[in-house]
Amino acid sequence: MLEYLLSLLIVTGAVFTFIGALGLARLPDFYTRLHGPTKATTLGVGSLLIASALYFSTRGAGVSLHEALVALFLFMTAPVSAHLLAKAAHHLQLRSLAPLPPEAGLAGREDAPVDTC
Amino acid sequence: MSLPLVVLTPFLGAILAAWISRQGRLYAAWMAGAITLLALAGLLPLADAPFAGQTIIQRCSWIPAVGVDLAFRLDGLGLLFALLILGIGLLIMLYARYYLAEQDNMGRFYAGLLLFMGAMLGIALSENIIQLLIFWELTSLSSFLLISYWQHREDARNGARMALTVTGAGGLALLGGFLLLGHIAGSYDLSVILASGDRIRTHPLYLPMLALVLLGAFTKSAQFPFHFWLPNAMAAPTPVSAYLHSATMVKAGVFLLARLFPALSGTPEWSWLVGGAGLITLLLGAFVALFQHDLKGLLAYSTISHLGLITLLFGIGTPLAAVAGVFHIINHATFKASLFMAAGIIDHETGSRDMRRINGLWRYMPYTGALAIVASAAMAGVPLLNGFLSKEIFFAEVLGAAIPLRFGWPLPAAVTLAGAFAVAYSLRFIHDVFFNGEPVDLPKIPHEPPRWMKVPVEILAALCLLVGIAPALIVEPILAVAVAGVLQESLPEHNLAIWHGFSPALGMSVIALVGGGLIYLGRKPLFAFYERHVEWLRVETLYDRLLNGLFALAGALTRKLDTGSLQRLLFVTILSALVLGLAGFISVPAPLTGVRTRLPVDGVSLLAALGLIAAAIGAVFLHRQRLVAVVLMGAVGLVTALIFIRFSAPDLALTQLAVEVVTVVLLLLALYFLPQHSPAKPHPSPWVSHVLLAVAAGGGAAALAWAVLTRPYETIAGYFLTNSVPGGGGANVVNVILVDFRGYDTLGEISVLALAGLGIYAMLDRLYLPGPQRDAEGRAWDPDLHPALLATLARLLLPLALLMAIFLLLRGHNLPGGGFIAGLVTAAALIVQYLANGVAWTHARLPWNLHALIGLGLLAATLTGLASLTFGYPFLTSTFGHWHWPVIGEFELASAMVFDLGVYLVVVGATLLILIHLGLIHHASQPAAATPIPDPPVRDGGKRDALTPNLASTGRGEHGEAR
Amino acid sequence: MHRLLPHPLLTPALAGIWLLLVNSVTPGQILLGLALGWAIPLLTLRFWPETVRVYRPLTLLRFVIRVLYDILAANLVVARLILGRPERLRPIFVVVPLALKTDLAITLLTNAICLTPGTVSARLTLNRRHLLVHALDAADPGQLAATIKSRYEAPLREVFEPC
Amino acid sequence: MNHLVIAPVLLPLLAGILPLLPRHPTMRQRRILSLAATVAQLGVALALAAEVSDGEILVYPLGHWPAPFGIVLVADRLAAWMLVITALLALFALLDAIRGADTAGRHFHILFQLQLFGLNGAFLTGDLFNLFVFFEVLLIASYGLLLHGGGRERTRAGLHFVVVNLVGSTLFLFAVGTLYGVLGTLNMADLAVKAAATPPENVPLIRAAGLVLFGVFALKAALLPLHLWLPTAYAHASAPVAALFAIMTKVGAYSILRVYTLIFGAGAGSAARLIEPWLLPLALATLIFGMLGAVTSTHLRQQAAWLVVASVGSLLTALGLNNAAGIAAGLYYLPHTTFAAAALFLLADAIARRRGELGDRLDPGPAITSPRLLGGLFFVTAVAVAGLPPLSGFLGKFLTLRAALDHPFLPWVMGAVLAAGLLGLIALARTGSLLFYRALPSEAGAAEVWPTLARETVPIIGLLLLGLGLTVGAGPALDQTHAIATQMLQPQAYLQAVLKPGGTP
Amino acid sequence: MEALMALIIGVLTACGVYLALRARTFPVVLGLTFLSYAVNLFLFTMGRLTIGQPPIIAARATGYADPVPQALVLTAIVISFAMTAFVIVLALKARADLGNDHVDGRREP
Amino acid sequence: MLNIAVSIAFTLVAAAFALSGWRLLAGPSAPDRILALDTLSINAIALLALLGIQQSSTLYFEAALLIALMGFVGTVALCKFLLRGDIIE
Ligand code: NA
Ligand code: NA
Repeated sequence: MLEYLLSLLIVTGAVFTFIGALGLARLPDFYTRLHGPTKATTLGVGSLLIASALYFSTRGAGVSLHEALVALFLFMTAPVSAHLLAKAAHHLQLRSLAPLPPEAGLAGREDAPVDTC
Repeated sequence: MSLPLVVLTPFLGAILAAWISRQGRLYAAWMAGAITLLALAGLLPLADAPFAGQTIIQRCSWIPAVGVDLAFRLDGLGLLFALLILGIGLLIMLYARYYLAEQDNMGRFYAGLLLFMGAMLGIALSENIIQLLIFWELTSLSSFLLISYWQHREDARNGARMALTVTGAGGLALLGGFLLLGHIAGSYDLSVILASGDRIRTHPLYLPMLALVLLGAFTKSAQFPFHFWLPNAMAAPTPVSAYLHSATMVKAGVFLLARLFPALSGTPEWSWLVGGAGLITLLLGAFVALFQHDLKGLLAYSTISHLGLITLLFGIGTPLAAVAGVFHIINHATFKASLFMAAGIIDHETGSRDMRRINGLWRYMPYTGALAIVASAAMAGVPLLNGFLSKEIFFAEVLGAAIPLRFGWPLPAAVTLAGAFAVAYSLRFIHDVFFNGEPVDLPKIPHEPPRWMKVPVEILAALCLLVGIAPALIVEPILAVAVAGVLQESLPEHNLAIWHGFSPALGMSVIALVGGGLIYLGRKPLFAFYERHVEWLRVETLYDRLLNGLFALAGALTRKLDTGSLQRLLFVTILSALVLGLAGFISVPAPLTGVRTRLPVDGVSLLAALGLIAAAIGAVFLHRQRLVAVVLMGAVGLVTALIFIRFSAPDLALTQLAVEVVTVVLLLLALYFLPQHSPAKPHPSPWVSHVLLAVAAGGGAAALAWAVLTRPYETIAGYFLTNSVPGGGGANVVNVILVDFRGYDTLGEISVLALAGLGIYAMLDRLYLPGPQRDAEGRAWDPDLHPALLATLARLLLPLALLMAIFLLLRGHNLPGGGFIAGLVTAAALIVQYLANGVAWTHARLPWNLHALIGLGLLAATLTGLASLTFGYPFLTSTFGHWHWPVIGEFELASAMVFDLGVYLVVVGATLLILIHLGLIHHASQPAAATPIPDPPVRDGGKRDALTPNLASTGRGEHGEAR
Repeated sequence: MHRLLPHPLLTPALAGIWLLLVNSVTPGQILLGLALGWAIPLLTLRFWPETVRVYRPLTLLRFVIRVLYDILAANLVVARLILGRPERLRPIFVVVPLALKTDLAITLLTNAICLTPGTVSARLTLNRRHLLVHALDAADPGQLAATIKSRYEAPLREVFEPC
Repeated sequence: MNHLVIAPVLLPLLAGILPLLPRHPTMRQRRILSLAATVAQLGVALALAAEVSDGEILVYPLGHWPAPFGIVLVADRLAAWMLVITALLALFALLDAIRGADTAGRHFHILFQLQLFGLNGAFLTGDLFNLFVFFEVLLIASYGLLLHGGGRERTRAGLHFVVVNLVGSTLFLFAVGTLYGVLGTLNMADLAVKAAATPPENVPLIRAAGLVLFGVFALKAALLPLHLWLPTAYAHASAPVAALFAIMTKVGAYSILRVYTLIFGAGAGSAARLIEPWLLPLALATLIFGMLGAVTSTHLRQQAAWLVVASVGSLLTALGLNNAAGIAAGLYYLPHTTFAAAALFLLADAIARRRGELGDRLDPGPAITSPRLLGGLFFVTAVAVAGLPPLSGFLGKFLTLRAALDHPFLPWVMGAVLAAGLLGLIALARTGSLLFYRALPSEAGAAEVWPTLARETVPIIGLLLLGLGLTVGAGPALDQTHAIATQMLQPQAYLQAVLKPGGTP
Repeated sequence: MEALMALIIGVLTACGVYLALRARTFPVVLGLTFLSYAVNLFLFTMGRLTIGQPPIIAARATGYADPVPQALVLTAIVISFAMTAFVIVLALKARADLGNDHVDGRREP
Repeated sequence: MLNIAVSIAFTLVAAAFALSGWRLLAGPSAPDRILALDTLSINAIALLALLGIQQSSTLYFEAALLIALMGFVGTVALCKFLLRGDIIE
């Protein structure tokens, strides 16, 4: 039973890792590619780490949860990386399929006073 | 006084003279005279030993291991030379005191003179030939100082350098010769060498040895073709010429011939080489002397000629020839020294040495004239003067030698011709100077010199007469002793008399005298002829060509080799390593592949390997886009870490990962200040050869790795695996090796890291390098200095990373981790702070002084090592123990952990020191850190520029070469 | 109190993380973890001057669970998109006006947006008032912005900025 | 266990660490500390030399781990000899530096002491990889010292020096790695034992590694054609640093002597006498090319640097004869050339500083102040450097040639050595005549204050006096070097001492 | 697997040498980094290749990889890191002092 | 069973590796390459997790943790370089 669960988790993780990379490889522009790795990170590595934790906890040598730490690390850092990458791409004005919002749309509202609470 | 002291006295005197001349310029002269007298007084008491037929040898040990001792020898020959050196030296010093002008530096002159005198005495009185050689070279050095005495004159400088070069070269040859001579004879002591003549003459190395020794002698005694330096040395003050270049130094060469006569002479090689050189020099000197217009030039060439005569005598090699040789050494010293001094007086009084202007001086200085006439008559070989006597024997010996050497008449004819020319130039010296009409616009009206300036000349002229008239009385005793010293045996039957009846030699003398007169009478056409063919006789032009050629060659070779190009340097280095490695490998035949069983390749590894290779090659192809190259390098580093993991090296993987990221950060920091792209065509660089070399190097490395990997081996690893836990108290063997088994390596390693940090800190000190205000595409930088998300995350990340670092540090001894990795994790966490909040913000919050941190780390590691000394164990001996505390439970403490803590501190300190000061360059170079600009309109470069006009200007210059 | 415990939440968190690291729970490790959890915040205080106040812990928990669920769901959606025909994609940019003020809250929001596959927050304006979000495939920009504000921003406001 | 052995390493290390600790010391304190440490090193080195003078070999097992497993320090005659020379040189270089050169940049004394740390460590270690580590220590310290003070030319020279040495270190690692991969050990004595017993199929590998290692040492020693880095680097270092660097090339020479008498010595079976066909010819070529470089130099410092190259040639010629007499001659010549070169560099600086913007360019310039003293010093230094009598350089030349008398290469050796001597004579005569004789009359005849002049010339005079001491005491000195040479050529004692059965713990 | 490792080492060496021979400081630095990767891997493989046997003493370990080369490589990595850092900064200094990033400070043609 | 799952997973992750590697080389833009590198390191973490299970060894945990941390630092530094040039100011 446990073995099935483990196998399932492992394969799922691997599949999503693969799909993430696939997205990176085949999606048309940078912004769309950027979406690939986020799932490689989240569900892919996530389930693999859960599998690992489960595996080692059931090996007798006490519960092993330190995989959670890796996951925590990834969940904290990956979005920031993605955000910065997008920011960089935006700064470099990379070609994008999605129409960028009109100048006024973004820049116009810059100078509005910041209301405090 | 002992011989060493006699030799030492002038050297000490030189120092005294130099020092005392500060008190008053004349003191130097008196001091020098006193010193000479002292040396003389020291020598004379020892003189009766040689007269009693004994040789004094005094030695003190110096380098016994190679048979080189300070050994001094006083026999007849040495005594004669020592007396010449000191006696004539004394006269010269008296003379020079009046000769030198007010502005001349007396101290320097007399110091040099005494230095030379000491060196010369050393030559005369050496028993050990290596020691003799040392003094030999010292005469060259001191004569360099004396010839260049008037340093402001170019001819003086060049003459001095020429003399030093030629005689120095001879000295080097002599070193070679003496080494061989000592090797053959089995000792460097003259007594042994002179006793083993037969062994020397029959030894296979005899000829090379003889050639080298003769090179030394001939250069010193100005024998053809090395004679040219002597006329050029005439730029020296006349007392120097009189002393060095007539009486003493140039005699060192012939002295050497006399000294080694019993050991080297008596072979055809000797006769041909020595006799040949002597004959040519004799003729050449006599001929050229006649045509010199410079008084000293004439004397110089005549000196060359007389030296040739003496050399020829030793070349003839009969005992009686040796007698004549020594005799002529004495005679030449007397008349030539006096002639030089006379020339000096004339120069001194008329202000010129050009015989075309100096005429009819008899009316102005008859007394000097009389002295000069006596001396030059002796030079010409006129009867009743000493020169005549030695020439008589010379002619006789030549006649005697002509038969065994199968010369027939040419040899006597040649020497007679030389004699005739000697008569001719002597005549010229008298007639052209003291008679021959009126002076031609001389600088000053000549008159007799001061009284004491003439005394030395008088003494020498008197000697010429006395010896010439009563040789048996005056010179016989010392000559006998000296010749005994030369031959190392009893004197041959000879008879110094003015009249031997009508002998062929007398006939030759008469012919020479008459012929000389005729030559002088018919000199006009001869001069014309000489003027036309002057060039081919001037060897110094050849010398100049040689020297210039040498300089040109040296320059060309050096420039060819040393282009100052780093690429060249690296190319040569790597190529050499390849050649050496290959040479070593193929020197013994063996298969490349070993017999060890290999691991099968699995898909993942293959893929990763291909990925790494692709990334590496990609980096090479894309290296002009520098950022891309950095990214690819990061990938290579990542895969390398995976390889370490794959092959059971977790610690390596961790280290590799940490190092690689910090390296990337460093590269980016640097890249900001460097062009973003390498120019497409940097310089015409031989990239084909570079590719070939790279491929060869790669092939070599791969082959080597393959050869080793496929071979079985035995290793010391077992010891570490078994002792790690019981001896080192750690399960992670790699870590235990690092902090314990080979902790000393690690101590050096962290010192390197600390030094890198400190060195970089020193390098960046006061380094001004403003960064570009826009990127390579000319785009202004993003105005958002510190993205909010990053800043927030950074706050969270730091505690986490520190926790992780402590974790890695504490467990490193037993599981993957350790001080170095922990340190880099800490550094990385702080780097994130810098990235998120900037250098100023972070630096202000950094609790420690980084230099102190590095220092404390090194200190911790060192003191941990030192602690063991107090228990009598060697440096770096570790200890550990397991403790059991209630609640906390079992835990281990090892001194190695403190060592590791030291490593941790150094790593953190050094890494941050580097990064911070790199970050600060820009800060320092930029007056006001860019203030945040409102979010500019997207997709509109023009407006962006409009927003940042003030930065636009500075941007261009920075990237002039990047675009 | 504040000087001794600058970040009260951080201490237990670090202690817990320590136990995760050493992967064992012994009294000794717990003590060590607490000690570190107390010392490290003090050591790093100057790097994290602001104090964090969580007004509604439960809401935070609910928010976290919601995000995790969204991640799960969105993963499947995006997986289909990636495997499907790329030219069918309808990527868009939307500007989301922000009501959040504190950096931590904004960070959590953007992280949530980035973590859930299909959306990436591309840029935060300097005055922190607008967020530029890129979506992999969305029909209606307005609706996407609305979801973000209601599903993520609102709870975060409750947790960190209740006023 | 004799802790004296570790002292030469620990003294400079601690002296380098202390100034880093909190509450930074003043420059005066730094100087005093540095000077004291250097004097102490000299004392320790002499004591160590006395300890081993009877031929005993002191082995110091670091961490109390026996060889070949732990790292051992080995103090034999050669090591002690090198330590004494280094300490003496360092003392005078430091005396010159504390006149103010040490304030031209940061951390001079730390770099200086840690350079000594690296040097002493390299001389004492008995472990090949540890030798690599200490090479790196002394190299990175030398990078810092070379760049000390900064300046355009210095930076360029530094860049080349650093990069080429990084490549050298890489080669070193390739060689050490191969040796470990084949012989499975790192201790030099153990390597020697294992190398002697290598099965034939592995011989090519250790021969290749051994020769690559030779390439590395040749690079450090500046042996042709790997000498190209030296002239610029030395010519542009600050005076005291250049003086200290006079020992750097000797480290390469030392390593060659150590490794190729011990590991690849006569007893190494099929790996024996590995470098014999390479060393002597290359050394002779280096000698000639170095002198040619000196002849054609346009600057005094550059000429001094080329003379260093030439001296490497002479030194390695002597060692390359590979007989006791030759090695003894080389080891006698080594301190001479080190001190003489150092003196020349210091003197070059003193002269250059007095010639205004002309600096050390070999062109006629204005007469310098205190020409008598400096001219005299130059004359003596030139005599020493050119190997003219009566100074030790001549004796070194004589001893080398004497050792070559029975060598098949005798004609080549004698030809090269004598020709090099002549070239040196020509070069230095030209330089001296240019600098001191062809001086144009200048009004700057201001007499210099005596104390400063003394402090400037004392290090130079001191170094020259050391040379004089080598001349006067040539007998004992040569006996010493002869003892070293015999110890080198009979490595059995070394092997026994290091690998003695039942090692320390 | 051995062949693969040899290949990797060879390629890294070749790339390193080629880049180190470039005329600009930055590629030279990259080249030196690649060279250090190559030599570190080489040194590491001198302990031969072993899979799944890290040299960490454990009860149920079947065998251990040779720890010595690993320790040596660790030292070598640290040293080459220090050296790389130094040469990077030196390249910057050269850029500042020589005005361009040519290794010989030569100006553009 | 588990082994089959693991080997399937290995294949998939390896494929992911290859795809990311291709993007790394193909680019075209710098952010693309950086993203690819970031993905590579995440794949590496997955790989390590699998290795750990396959060899039932916990020794790969620190490596995974470190890759997570260092990968992030690298990505951030590279992005900051693109955005600001001067990455720590
Ligand atoms: Na121990
Ligand atoms: Na020298």
